[in-house]
Amino acid sequence: MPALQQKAEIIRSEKLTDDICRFTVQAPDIAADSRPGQFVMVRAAEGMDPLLRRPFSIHQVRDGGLLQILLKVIGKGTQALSKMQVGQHMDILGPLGRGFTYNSKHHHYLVGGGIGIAPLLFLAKQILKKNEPSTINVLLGARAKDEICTLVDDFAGMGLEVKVCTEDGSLGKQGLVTDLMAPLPDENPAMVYTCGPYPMLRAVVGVCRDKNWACQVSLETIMACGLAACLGCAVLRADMNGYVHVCKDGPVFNADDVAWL
Amino acid sequence: MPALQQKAEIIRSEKLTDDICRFTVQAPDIAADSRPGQFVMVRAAEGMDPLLRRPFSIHQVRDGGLLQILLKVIGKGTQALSKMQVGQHMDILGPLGRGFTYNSKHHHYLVGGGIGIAPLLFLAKQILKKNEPSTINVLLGARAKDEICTLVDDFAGMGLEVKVCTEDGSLGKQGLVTDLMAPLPDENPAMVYTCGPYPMLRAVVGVCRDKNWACQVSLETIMACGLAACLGCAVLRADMNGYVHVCKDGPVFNADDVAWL
Amino acid sequence: MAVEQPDMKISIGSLRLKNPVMTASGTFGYGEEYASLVNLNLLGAIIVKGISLLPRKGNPPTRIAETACGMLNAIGLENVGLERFLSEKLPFLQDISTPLIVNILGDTVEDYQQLAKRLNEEEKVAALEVNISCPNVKQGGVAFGTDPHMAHAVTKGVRQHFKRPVIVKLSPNVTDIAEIALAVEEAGADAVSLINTVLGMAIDIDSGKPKLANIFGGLSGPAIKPIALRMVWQVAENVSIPIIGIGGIATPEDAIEFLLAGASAIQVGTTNFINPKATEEIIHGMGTYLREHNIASIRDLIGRARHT
Amino acid sequence: MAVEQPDMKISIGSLRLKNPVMTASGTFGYGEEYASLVNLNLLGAIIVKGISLLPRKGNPPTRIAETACGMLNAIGLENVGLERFLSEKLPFLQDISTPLIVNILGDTVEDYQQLAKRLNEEEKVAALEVNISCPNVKQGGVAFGTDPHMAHAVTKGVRQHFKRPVIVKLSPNVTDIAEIALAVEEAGADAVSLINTVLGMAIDIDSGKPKLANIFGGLSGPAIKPIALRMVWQVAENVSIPIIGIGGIATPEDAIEFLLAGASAIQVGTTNFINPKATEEIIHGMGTYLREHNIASIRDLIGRARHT
Ligand SMILES: Cc1cc2nc3c(=O)[nH]c(=O)nc-3n(C[C@H](O)[C@H](O)[C@H](O)COP(=O)(O)OP(=O)(O)OC[C@H]3O[C@@H](n4cnc5c(N)ncnc54)[C@H](O)[C@@H]3O)c2cc1C
Ligand SMILES: Cc1cc2nc3c(=O)[nH]c(=O)nc-3n(C[C@H](O)[C@H](O)[C@H](O)COP(=O)(O)OP(=O)(O)OC[C@H]3O[C@@H](n4cnc5c(N)ncnc54)[C@H](O)[C@@H]3O)c2cc1C
Ligand SMILES: Cc1cc2nc3c(=O)[nH]c(=O)nc-3n(C[C@H](O)[C@H](O)[C@H](O)COP(=O)(O)O)c2cc1C
Ligand SMILES: Cc1cc2nc3c(=O)[nH]c(=O)nc-3n(C[C@H](O)[C@H](O)[C@H](O)COP(=O)(O)O)c2cc1C
Ligand code: FES
Ligand code: FES
Repeated sequence: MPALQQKAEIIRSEKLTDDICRFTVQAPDIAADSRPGQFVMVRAAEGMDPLLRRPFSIHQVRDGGLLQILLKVIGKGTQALSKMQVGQHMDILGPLGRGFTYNSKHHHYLVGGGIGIAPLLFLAKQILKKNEPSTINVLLGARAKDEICTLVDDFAGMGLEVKVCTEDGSLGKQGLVTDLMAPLPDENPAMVYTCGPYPMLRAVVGVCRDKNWACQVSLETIMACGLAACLGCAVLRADMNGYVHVCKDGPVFNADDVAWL
Repeated sequence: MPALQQKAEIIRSEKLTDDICRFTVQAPDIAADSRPGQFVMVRAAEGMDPLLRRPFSIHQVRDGGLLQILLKVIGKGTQALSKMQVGQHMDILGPLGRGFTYNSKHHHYLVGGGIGIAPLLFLAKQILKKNEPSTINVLLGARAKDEICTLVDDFAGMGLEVKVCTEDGSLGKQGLVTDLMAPLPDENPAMVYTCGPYPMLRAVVGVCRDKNWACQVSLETIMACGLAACLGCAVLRADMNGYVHVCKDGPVFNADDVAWL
Repeated sequence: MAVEQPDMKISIGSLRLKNPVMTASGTFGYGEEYASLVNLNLLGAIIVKGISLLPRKGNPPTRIAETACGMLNAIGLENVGLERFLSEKLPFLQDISTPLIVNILGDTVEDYQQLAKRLNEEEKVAALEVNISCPNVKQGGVAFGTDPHMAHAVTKGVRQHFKRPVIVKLSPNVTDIAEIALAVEEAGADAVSLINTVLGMAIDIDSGKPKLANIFGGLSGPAIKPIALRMVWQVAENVSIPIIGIGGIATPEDAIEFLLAGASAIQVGTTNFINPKATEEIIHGMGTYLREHNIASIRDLIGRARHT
Repeated sequence: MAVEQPDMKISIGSLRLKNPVMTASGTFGYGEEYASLVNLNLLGAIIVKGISLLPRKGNPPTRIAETACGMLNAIGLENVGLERFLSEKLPFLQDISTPLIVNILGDTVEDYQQLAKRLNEEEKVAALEVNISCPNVKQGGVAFGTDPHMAHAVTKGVRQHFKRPVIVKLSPNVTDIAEIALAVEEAGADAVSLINTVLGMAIDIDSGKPKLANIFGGLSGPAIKPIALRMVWQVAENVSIPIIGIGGIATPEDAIEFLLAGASAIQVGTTNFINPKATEEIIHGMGTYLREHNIASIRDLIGRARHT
């Protein structure tokens, strides 16, 4: 899966909330090679400010060479991107990194928080190609209802069981996504696939260790190149002796391979 | 006429040619104080690249607090501005500088070249408030027809006599605007008001000296502030001993006050 | 207990300012140019265009060029000279309540001394900012600001003749800015301000010639902010007099970065050209930050990033 | 008579390159990373990430921060070390026709010498680029590149053990870069490359701490182009060996500016991250410029702005 650069036309732009939007772009070459958990680097503006590309998970791949990203406005780069219109072209580099690995031996727990839910939809779809919906549980957490209701529908539409919690209680249980994990039966062998804010990931990894579940985490760092060239995306290894690089060794890691600080 | 800063809504955007457009913005406070030959400084982008505001002549002032600029795409700043849409806001600073001075003693020759025609429409309108159309001659030069045909109509619509030449002969005589000046009768006292590329201005000033006509020129330089603060817009004085500043002492100068190199 | 009205006052030596936001020399004219755009009375201090003993014509055009997130200038220290400054520019500034800081420059230590002596007589001049760093003027060879001994000598000369605070403005075009800062501190400076512009150039590929008639010019604007911030940090590690941070400050966030790095005050330069209201917005935004972070005094920010 | 096929070849000492466009060390990995995006065989030269005798882990994160038209990095010279470079990275590069230049770094003159000695045995290594300027590594105190004597010593050490061209890469964080350039020329360098990154920093105003774990980092990207161009000009005025220009080059126009200022070749750094195809586009665009200006050889551009 060599990385490719493409000026991808925006085919559709959905505004899920005030600050979350979903773009569907025409990027056949990149889409063809993409696997769940991989990401793309997107240029935020034509000028030099902001300078660097921004990383986004591949949210979904659709027939006809379509690729989706789910984008939350954080700062000026995502702000500029969120204003892009259907018909304009996004400068996309990808697919990048190592995605999730999955097989049919496990029960699959997809655990996402906030915008971290983005790569899990693609993952669910791929797992379902060889597995029954009953082998998958989706556990989602968010700050409030509007942040995830569209996504909950998307998972449910695949016939999956989705458990939801929100911090303000506006959808599902009030609480954190780890609260949804605790009461789960100790199905084994199980694989947890998780993506979300760092404190959530750390908590999820803690629960997995308690339950003796294998766990893959998708990590975020600031990135300059996404191509393993700048070495900017370093994360401490589990043995505390040196670093792994999120854009090349990840973004998906076995939870046991990285240090949890 | 103190300078003011205003986020002016774009009310209308006309594409006169591939690379010339006319914007009409709602800027009542700036428009109210504007005089022909003055200019505004416009921010080209929200980010820091390009950084500096760009200077544009006040092309026209219209009832209802409307202000127009005529803009030719040259580089990245004008490129970005040319893409602005009705409903968006232009960050405008003005009115700035010293405009044309005119009175009823003279015969008025308005001599414009290319995008330099921009300030002359406003000037013609103001002169006409106290003078007959017959006291005004408009001489316009351009590379080709499409660059000026709309503007010719605008002048003609005021009942003015307009003589035109183009470098390619596609409208009016083939040649330079000074070719239109040479055969003119030596009406005196006459005042020439001119704006356009530097070589044209120098040639016009030469003809005026021959004919013993007074001449006001509108000069262009690179500008950072437009407010007489940075001292970046220096132009050599006629006595070669020091500099005048285009944004404060100009952009309109008596031709005899600046050096012609 | 929420902070409602954070204390924005800071001191530069004996000079008390209502807030830490100043205008940088050469980017705000003599104040009057911005009077219709900014409420001058709200500013912490106004620093005017550098003044020399005699008027200077400055460099031939082209004097400015735009660069990525920055600009080059080679104004060549054009200014009206001391006497016309006093007779034509000072009267307007007398009526503004904001403290006035005069930026001075000279070819020799004696020039600086004479300027200091005469300006000491003007009560309105609350402090001097000594420009020892301008890279644009070809005369006199090496800039004062690139040599600790020369920097020391100028500072001492001005110190002797000016009784109110003396701020020395440092050049970034040096291997070790802390060394220069130490030299001027030792010579009696009440504060240092930094950075002046970074020496740069640009070439017009159509004409094949440098864009600036002077060939070199001073780089300013957001592009240099990381360099300025690093130098403020380095100087803060080495001197104990107050530091005034300058370089690419465009927003309240930028200003706060400089305070956290060790500056007691900041100056806004190039940004005045792009957003004439920036100084006011920065003062306002810094107040908001203090309230949101429940910090009682802006002085609590100074150097905080170095202590955590 | 129109120029149809302009001559793009240039020389760096005995090294002949098909065009003057190289990739800057640390911004292009070991070449392989960009193989699917750029035709590596089209490049003038490939310069790989800096190699030390032993592997280095580099700095803790956060290692990068974005700034206005630039970025800061404090990678801390993480690299696989000489042996793994030879066994794991070199084989891929052997198959690329483009000359390979290896960037080397060390803590002592002896380190540099050992690297030079071993790399001299590898025919594929067409030249060395000696990094004497990295501002990120805390060890060893002052950087070699800020002192003419130390710069001379390293250059001489490498020169003795490496028979093909030796390029010394200069640090911009000095008062007088021409002085350093002269020192390394005298020590036998075949060329100088400049600039390495400019020391800078950024602060996170929410955490109140420096954004980089290392506090300081190197500023690169379009923001530094005017500084780099000025230094190339200054060095060109003082040395007679070829200069390789580096700093913020993003377009063919940028590259041409550096040649006009006196560079014989250029390197593209940070831009590789933003536009991976930039090197190819720059090669193509330089050719177009020569054709449009009817210039037969790219060598005719070198230093032209200094002679008109
Ligand atoms: C592998 C990966 C996948 C991601 N997937 C998604 C996704 O699917 N949807 C989504 O909305 N966001 C995703 N992110 C986060 C997204 O990249 C950041 O929110 C975005 O870069 C912020 O840019 P900004 O200009 O808006 O913010 P700014 O704060 O202005 O950015 C400043 C700098 O910080 C970097 N930065 C800031 N926050 C982050 C962050 N959390 N991770 C990495 N870099 C950051 C930016 O790249 C930039 O260099 C992902 C990040 C990574 C590393
Ligand atoms: C008083 C005055 C009035 C003007 N009136 C008009 C007008 O009515 N309509 C119009 O289309 N243009 C006008 N111009 C010219 C216009 O300002 C420039 O074309 C524009 O700034 C170019 O910006 P850019 O980013 O597209 O070009 P770039 O080349 O990318 O700009 C680079 C830099 O050069 C400066 N620059 C480039 N060309 C000029 C120029 N000719 N004059 C001043 N600065 C320049 C820019 O400000 C910028 O700093 C006027 C200029 C001045 C000084
Ligand atoms: C056009 C211009 C003129 C300047 N003139 C002076 C001056 O006369 N004296 C001085 O000490 N600094 C002068 N400076 C430097 C600024 O005061 C300031 O130190 C520098 O621009 C960096 O700040 P900035 O990035 O906010 O502009 C000038 C800067 C510019 C852009
Ligand atoms: C992430 C990163 C890593 C770098 N690593 C090295 C290095 O190992 N050795 C070196 O000599 N220069 C290194 N540099 C400096 C670049 O080679 C180049 O000199 C500098 O970035 C300026 O060029 P640019 O503005 O085009 O990026 C590095 C730069 C960056 C951005
Ligand atoms: S982002 Fe550059 S190496 Fe990972
Ligand atoms: S543009 Fe700044 S003084 Fe004229």
